[in-house]
Amino acid sequence: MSDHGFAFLDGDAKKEIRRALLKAVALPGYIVPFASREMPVARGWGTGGLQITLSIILEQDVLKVIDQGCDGSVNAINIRNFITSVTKVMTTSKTSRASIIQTRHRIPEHELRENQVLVFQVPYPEVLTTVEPDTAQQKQMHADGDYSKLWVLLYEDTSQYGDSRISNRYPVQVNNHFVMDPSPIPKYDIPRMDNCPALQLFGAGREKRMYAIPPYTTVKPLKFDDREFKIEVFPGVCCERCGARDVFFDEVRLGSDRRYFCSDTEFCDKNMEKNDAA
Amino acid sequence: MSYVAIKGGSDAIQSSIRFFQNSLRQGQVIGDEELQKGLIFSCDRIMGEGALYSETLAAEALRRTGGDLLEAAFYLRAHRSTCKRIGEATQLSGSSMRILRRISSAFKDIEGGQILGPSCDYVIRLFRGLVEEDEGTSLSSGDPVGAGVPSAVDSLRQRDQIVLLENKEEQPFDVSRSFPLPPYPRSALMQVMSRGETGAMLAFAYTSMRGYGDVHPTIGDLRIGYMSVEFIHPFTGNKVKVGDIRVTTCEAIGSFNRDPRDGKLRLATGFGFCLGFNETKAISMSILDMAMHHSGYSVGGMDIAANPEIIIHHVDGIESMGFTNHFKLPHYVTFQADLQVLLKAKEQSDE
Amino acid sequence: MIADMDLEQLNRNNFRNCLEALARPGNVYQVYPYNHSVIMAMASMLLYPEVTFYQQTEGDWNMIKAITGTTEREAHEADYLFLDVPDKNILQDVKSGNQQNPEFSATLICGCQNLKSGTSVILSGPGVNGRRQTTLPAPVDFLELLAEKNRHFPLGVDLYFLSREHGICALPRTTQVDFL
Amino acid sequence: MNREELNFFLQQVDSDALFALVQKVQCCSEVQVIQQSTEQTLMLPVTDPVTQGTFYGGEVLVNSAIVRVNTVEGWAMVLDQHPTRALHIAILDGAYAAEVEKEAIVDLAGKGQKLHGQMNKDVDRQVASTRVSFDLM
Repeated sequence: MSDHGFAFLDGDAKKEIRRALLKAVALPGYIVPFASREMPVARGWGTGGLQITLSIILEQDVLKVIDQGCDGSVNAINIRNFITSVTKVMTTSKTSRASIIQTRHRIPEHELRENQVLVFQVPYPEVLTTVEPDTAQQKQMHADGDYSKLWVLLYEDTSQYGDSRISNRYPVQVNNHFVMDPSPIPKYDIPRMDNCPALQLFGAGREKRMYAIPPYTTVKPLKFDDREFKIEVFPGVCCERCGARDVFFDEVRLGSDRRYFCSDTEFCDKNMEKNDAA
Repeated sequence: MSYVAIKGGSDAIQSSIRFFQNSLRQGQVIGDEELQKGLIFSCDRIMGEGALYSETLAAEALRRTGGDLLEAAFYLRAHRSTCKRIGEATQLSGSSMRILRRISSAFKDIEGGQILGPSCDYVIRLFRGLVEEDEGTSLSSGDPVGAGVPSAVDSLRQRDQIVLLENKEEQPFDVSRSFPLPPYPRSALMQVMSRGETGAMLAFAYTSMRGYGDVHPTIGDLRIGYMSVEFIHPFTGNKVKVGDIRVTTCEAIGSFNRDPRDGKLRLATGFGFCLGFNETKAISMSILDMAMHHSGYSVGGMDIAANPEIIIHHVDGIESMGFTNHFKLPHYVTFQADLQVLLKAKEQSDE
Repeated sequence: MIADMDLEQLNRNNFRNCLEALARPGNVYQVYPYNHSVIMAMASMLLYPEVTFYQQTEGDWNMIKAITGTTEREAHEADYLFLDVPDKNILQDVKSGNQQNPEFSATLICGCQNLKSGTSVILSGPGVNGRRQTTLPAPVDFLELLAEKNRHFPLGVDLYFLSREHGICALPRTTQVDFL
Repeated sequence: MNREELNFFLQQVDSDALFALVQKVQCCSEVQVIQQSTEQTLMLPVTDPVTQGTFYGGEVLVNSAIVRVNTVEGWAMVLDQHPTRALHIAILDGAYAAEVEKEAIVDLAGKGQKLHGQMNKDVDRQVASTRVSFDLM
């Protein structure tokens, strides 16, 4: 074991992250700058999520880490190992048992509950980046509630392609005010952010920003009134392993062969258990 | 007076070189093997940016430069000028690589598998041990990987989901024999980038990832491994294997757009290739390729990385280093002229 | 009850409850005292050299300054204000951020006897599942001024009530307070 | 083993063994150096999957030499800066074609092949151990 303190970060580093977290919760969807510390994993590999998790975690927490919905993915394993090595907390793959879930690109299929915290790893915290790269301009646009450039993008895509071309990181409006980037989750997960009983925290280490969605907060995708928000669907597809339908799937291609499996591996495991019991 | 100045200068130069070499003296005892094997990523950067594959020369360059990678790459570039170019090796292609590492971020499982290979991606960067290592983990055996693994992007290609850009060139351009004029042939840009400086490529690619441009790549297929260099035996006319070289390739997948050929929607891809193991560079190159060869998807934006004029002139480290350092040359004359202009202007404006 | 814990352990436990309180307005969580004081415990958890504070309360503030390295400021400049009671005059003065940087705003930590009695209100907004009836340990005029300060979201102040019984409950600026 | 395989596999054996065999060839036959070992470069054309075209990915340093053994030409091209090795392999290439010490040459190249195979096997085992296994089925 190390001679580093509990949860790696020094006390003042945590206080700085905690300050930003409290502001983020009080300002749903607003991106709060913070002094992001260098972590021993590379920038872009989840250092924002990691800093949040390490700043909120307690000895009694039960941790779940997923990447693309999978507990066993190498990056998830690596991050989980690092967190447990500096905290000795219990880990689980069961969504229902976890008190902190750090995730990359997915929200677990299993419905979240109160007293759970979902920590997202975020590559691009600023929703306006694609339409306005300048930070000062972005701040002004948020202050003015001026999301017209996003609407133009949406309009252009809709008129050319019938729908937005944004496949993930779909812009959402939080609490009818700030528009934010939900992190690269699929559109499938967007409605599941809305009015969620769990606290959702977002960390972008490289960009030195964090933001939050408090529990029971409205989260709506940006869309025209006369258009339906279409999530990914997999018509006729069921998981080859557990038989689930209407969830988000991983596609596996081996040559010309295409197969589908639940992207949320724990959800899949649970279905298997149920199948076995039946 | 001028005689003295020249003599003084030449003595000083000699002494300076001697001083430089003396200060690196301890490095001269480091053997080729230690440098080639132990500092493999330094050697690979040098060979890639020097655009010449020679492990012996890379090691020698490292010793001579005290590990200054750009300066070392410069040695290799310069050495190229002394060698006769005998011809071309037979065509290298990614699928013929004997794979050490191959990953795809696009699909969970792919034909040939996700092979992590030797990688520092999951190293916890701490001097003090943190994560407890599993004791005595023996290497589990698996199916061997070898060569002939198709790119993970090929399955999308087979489904006609990838834009195939028109190949407008009969012969690839060679920027080391003549430099192209705009519009720059694709092969010239690709060659300049595979010789490009890792840091410059990374910085330009990063602008595109971060908002100045709109490339949000998915790594379709990234691999490192060995490729065979083959040549034709002059007396039998048959292919002969000359040796194996280390290379890195990357295929990135971007957003979809209308394919200019038939107006159908397909995904854009970009390609990166470099000598040696250098994933950062190959990924950066694939992103720059995509940014330059597929028109932007964003509204507005200042696409630095999508401008071939910017990329072709600014990623070569040997050139940018040389020019940056040239400012150390005397500029007494031009600066004196600057001062004169300043004085004149002051007379006018400070009245 | 956590006995004999080190300060960082105290801080992280208190922070988590503080975060939960802010995320779920109206819910009461527990704060573990430092030197027998919950206000001191909050100060130890929140303060560090890059932030500033104002206080109008009993306690060993020199000790807090020494262990956190934080600077004391006037009420209108301070990031964190520690008060024995909800004070309307101080609330009037505190900063509520600007449109570009709404986080440049004050956070009030107000002491109270308990969290069970006071003004009856209905809370709604982010963190509240629908509407929630509760009591807040502050007079109506204080809460009216708070509503005024928070009228122009995202500008506003965030507030915690800390009871002598070690309870904490929070009112972020997003919470709508209606009087019964 | 055919003649084209000699060039690569003979690069794998140590230089003393190579030299010993070259001396043997020189004892019983006339060896003439047509082109001394010279440093040259080869362009490396790379297939571009985006266009199916080609671009140059750099150059590789080689040494090659041409000799005549009795009346038959021999040639070799080795990777990197190894002039002597290039000359020696060229002599053995010529000797093989001239049927001089052919058996010993094949034998030595076979040793090189074995060494190379062993090295590859070690690497392949390590590579295979890093395959991510998905519990999908």
